[in-house]
Amino acid sequence: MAVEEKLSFMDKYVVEKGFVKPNRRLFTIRSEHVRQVFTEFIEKLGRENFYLSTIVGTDMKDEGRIRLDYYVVLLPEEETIVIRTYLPRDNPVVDSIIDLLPGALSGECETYDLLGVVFKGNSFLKRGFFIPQDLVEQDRYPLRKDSGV
Amino acid sequence: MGKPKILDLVLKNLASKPATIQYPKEPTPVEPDYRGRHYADLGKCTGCSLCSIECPADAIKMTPIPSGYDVPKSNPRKIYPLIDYGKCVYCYRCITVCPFNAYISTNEYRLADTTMHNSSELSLSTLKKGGPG
Amino acid sequence: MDNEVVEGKTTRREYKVIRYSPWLVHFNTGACNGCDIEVLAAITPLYDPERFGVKLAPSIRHGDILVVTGAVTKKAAERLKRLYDQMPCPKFVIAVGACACTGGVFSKSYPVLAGADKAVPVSMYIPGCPPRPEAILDGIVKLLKKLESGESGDGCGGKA
Amino acid sequence: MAVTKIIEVPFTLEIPVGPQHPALHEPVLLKAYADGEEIVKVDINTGYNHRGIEKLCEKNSFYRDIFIVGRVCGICNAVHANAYVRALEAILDVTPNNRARYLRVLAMELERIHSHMLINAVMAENIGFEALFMNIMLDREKVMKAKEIVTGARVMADYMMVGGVRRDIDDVKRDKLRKLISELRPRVEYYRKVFEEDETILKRLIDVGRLKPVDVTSHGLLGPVARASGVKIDTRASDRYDAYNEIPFDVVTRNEGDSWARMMVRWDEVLEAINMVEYILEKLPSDGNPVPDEKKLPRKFPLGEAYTRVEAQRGELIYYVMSDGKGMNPYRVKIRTPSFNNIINTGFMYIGHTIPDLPVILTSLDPCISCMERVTVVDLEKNIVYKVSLKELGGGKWGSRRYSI
Repeated sequence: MAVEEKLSFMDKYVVEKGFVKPNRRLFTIRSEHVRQVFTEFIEKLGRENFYLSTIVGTDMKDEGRIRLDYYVVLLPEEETIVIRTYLPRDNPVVDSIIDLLPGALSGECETYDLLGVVFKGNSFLKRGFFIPQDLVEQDRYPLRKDSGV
Repeated sequence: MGKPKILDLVLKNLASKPATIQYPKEPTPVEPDYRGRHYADLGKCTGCSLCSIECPADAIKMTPIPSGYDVPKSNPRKIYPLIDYGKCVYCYRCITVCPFNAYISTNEYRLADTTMHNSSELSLSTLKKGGPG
Repeated sequence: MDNEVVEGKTTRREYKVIRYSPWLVHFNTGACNGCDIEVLAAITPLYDPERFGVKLAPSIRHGDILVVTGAVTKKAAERLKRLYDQMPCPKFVIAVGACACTGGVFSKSYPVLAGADKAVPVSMYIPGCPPRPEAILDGIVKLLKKLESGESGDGCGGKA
Repeated sequence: MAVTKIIEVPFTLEIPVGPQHPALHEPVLLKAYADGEEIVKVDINTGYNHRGIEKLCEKNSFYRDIFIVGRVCGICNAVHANAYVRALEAILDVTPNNRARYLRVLAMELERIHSHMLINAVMAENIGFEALFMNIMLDREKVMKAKEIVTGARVMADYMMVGGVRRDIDDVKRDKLRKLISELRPRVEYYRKVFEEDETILKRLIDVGRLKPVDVTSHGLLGPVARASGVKIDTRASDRYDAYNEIPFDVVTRNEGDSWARMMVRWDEVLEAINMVEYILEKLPSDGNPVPDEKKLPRKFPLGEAYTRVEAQRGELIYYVMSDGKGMNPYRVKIRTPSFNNIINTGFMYIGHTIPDLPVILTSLDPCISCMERVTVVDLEKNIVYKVSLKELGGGKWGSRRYSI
């Protein structure tokens, strides 16, 4: 079954469509829909037919917001799609999908520690796992453009 | 518990010639184009400092040529790339990006020492010791 | 073991202790494990360091030479100092690879201390990224020769 | 006075498999909480290896990053450089010629052979099989010599460049390579037979760290770890990048899902890689010079972002490069390495096994800590009610309290 029909359930959430080079489908959704999208992924496609591969957080300093991309690979044809959300830059909060997909743990903990995006519901977030202690005390996030690191 | 599979290999090794290269006595076979120590040939170098910009490890600093060497006219600013062998990662980016192909590369890899060296005496050896600079 | 350490010079007595069996302890302080697999390859039969008595020590308490690889990250620096203090007295440090010598490519990164000499006194530097297994052996052999002639760096940090 | 009550106090022993450990060649701290021999919980504590590479890539130019990115991991550096360079080529819309794409696959497959042989040797060393470790490492030197011939350095193959590769191979080198690879094949087949039939290996590896397919996808595990549990994912087969659409190869999968299956998948992949290298050496196209002129490559990059996937030795490696079109530095470089998922999300696999199994499971996941470098995780332990409540005390909410014997 072609990928479009498979992802037809996403259309009610999608704000904008597009592509990331080379030819990865991009769906932009609002940040409060993240949990519903992934629960529908599990219901419609089933746990063995997709896996969450990466969470990329980017600090868009000029637009004053943080961009969060979830890269999901659909399994039988192994095609990568991108689910993109935007969060306000001053307090970026999104609800975690750790209980739905344990695989998201590594991406969320890293994005929290390096960029400061708080994932509500993820109890394993801890500052300074790998950042040296002096950066933690100064409460600076290295991947932010104004962190002056 | 059957015969351990690896027993025949161990016995074969026991009988055969040792596989060790007697390193300090015999030199080990190194490829002629192995990326080893390299230094700037100041005859061709024009001091354009493109290599020190492109070096990923910032190991190349453009230092003035000391007096006492006659510098070719093609090097007006009288500076040459000084490679700090402790910082260099031997990626040969400087050699491929140098517009005048002014680098001499060897496959010398025995650089261990109690202090870190740089390429000053090697590079300056490519210049003739002429009148005052 | 009273060894006459005269202003930090290791005398022959101290060298005798580890001349025939310098045991290595390998610690990776944030390396890309390129140097680690070369240290591992240097221990295999092809280069066979056991001719010089060089062997991986099972624990730090038996180690004589601490082989440090990697650009020392701040978090690993405390462990490096603790390891250096745990080593028995005639101890030496070999910095293997550009990262351990001066931080190499990562010298400007925020969590990196850029170089093992910022955390522990280093006796021998082996440049290269990564140095060949022969270069690592060459470094160990040169250190042993320096010990024999007695003008290597002090092996005890001034205290007996 | 009769004894009325006996309080049985089983401590959970906290065993730090520390940053410095003969079995681990990289700094990771595994705090294992064990009740007797059985592991109750494992803290995987990293951060010793974090070198802040993503921030460093933003501070350096696009071309300097090719060499920084190659030094993320020494064992899989040609693969990192390849994914990054292909991301730059996607942004610039540059495609290398056929010969360069074949040579790139040659460098990556040689690296896959030496990486898989290394992890099988380290597994043999961890279960105490020194003779096998020494012999595998001895034969691995042939691949290192082959890699030195192709790329000029044994480990750090700075071989990828935007628009092609940095060295060409002539016929003299090609014959040397062919001779080395033909010597290597019988040795690999012999070691594969040893791993298949040796009693000690089978006893230590079978049924250790069993993984079900649904665990693999829900935890996002990749590469040989996933393929050993029957999940058929291989970026070479799906993305068909570089010359993988022309070179015949098949994806190796097994269904047992335990540590032994993972090691056998790696041996089969080495044999696949040897076939591919021989195919490349025969059918290397000669359409022009694969080496681009590094003096004329464009300095400024247009606005754009690219997300490239490559099949590293441990699984799917992802590079996301974004350039804002203004400066000479990338705006954002995201590196997600396979070990990042394979190690951090597998805290649950150690539960129920004994302490000696800990290094076996960790090595079967092929840990590349310098790739992983990221985050601490405490695993989701199943609340198995067992003997006295102290057990949950040790494993559960009071887990961080340290018990000294």
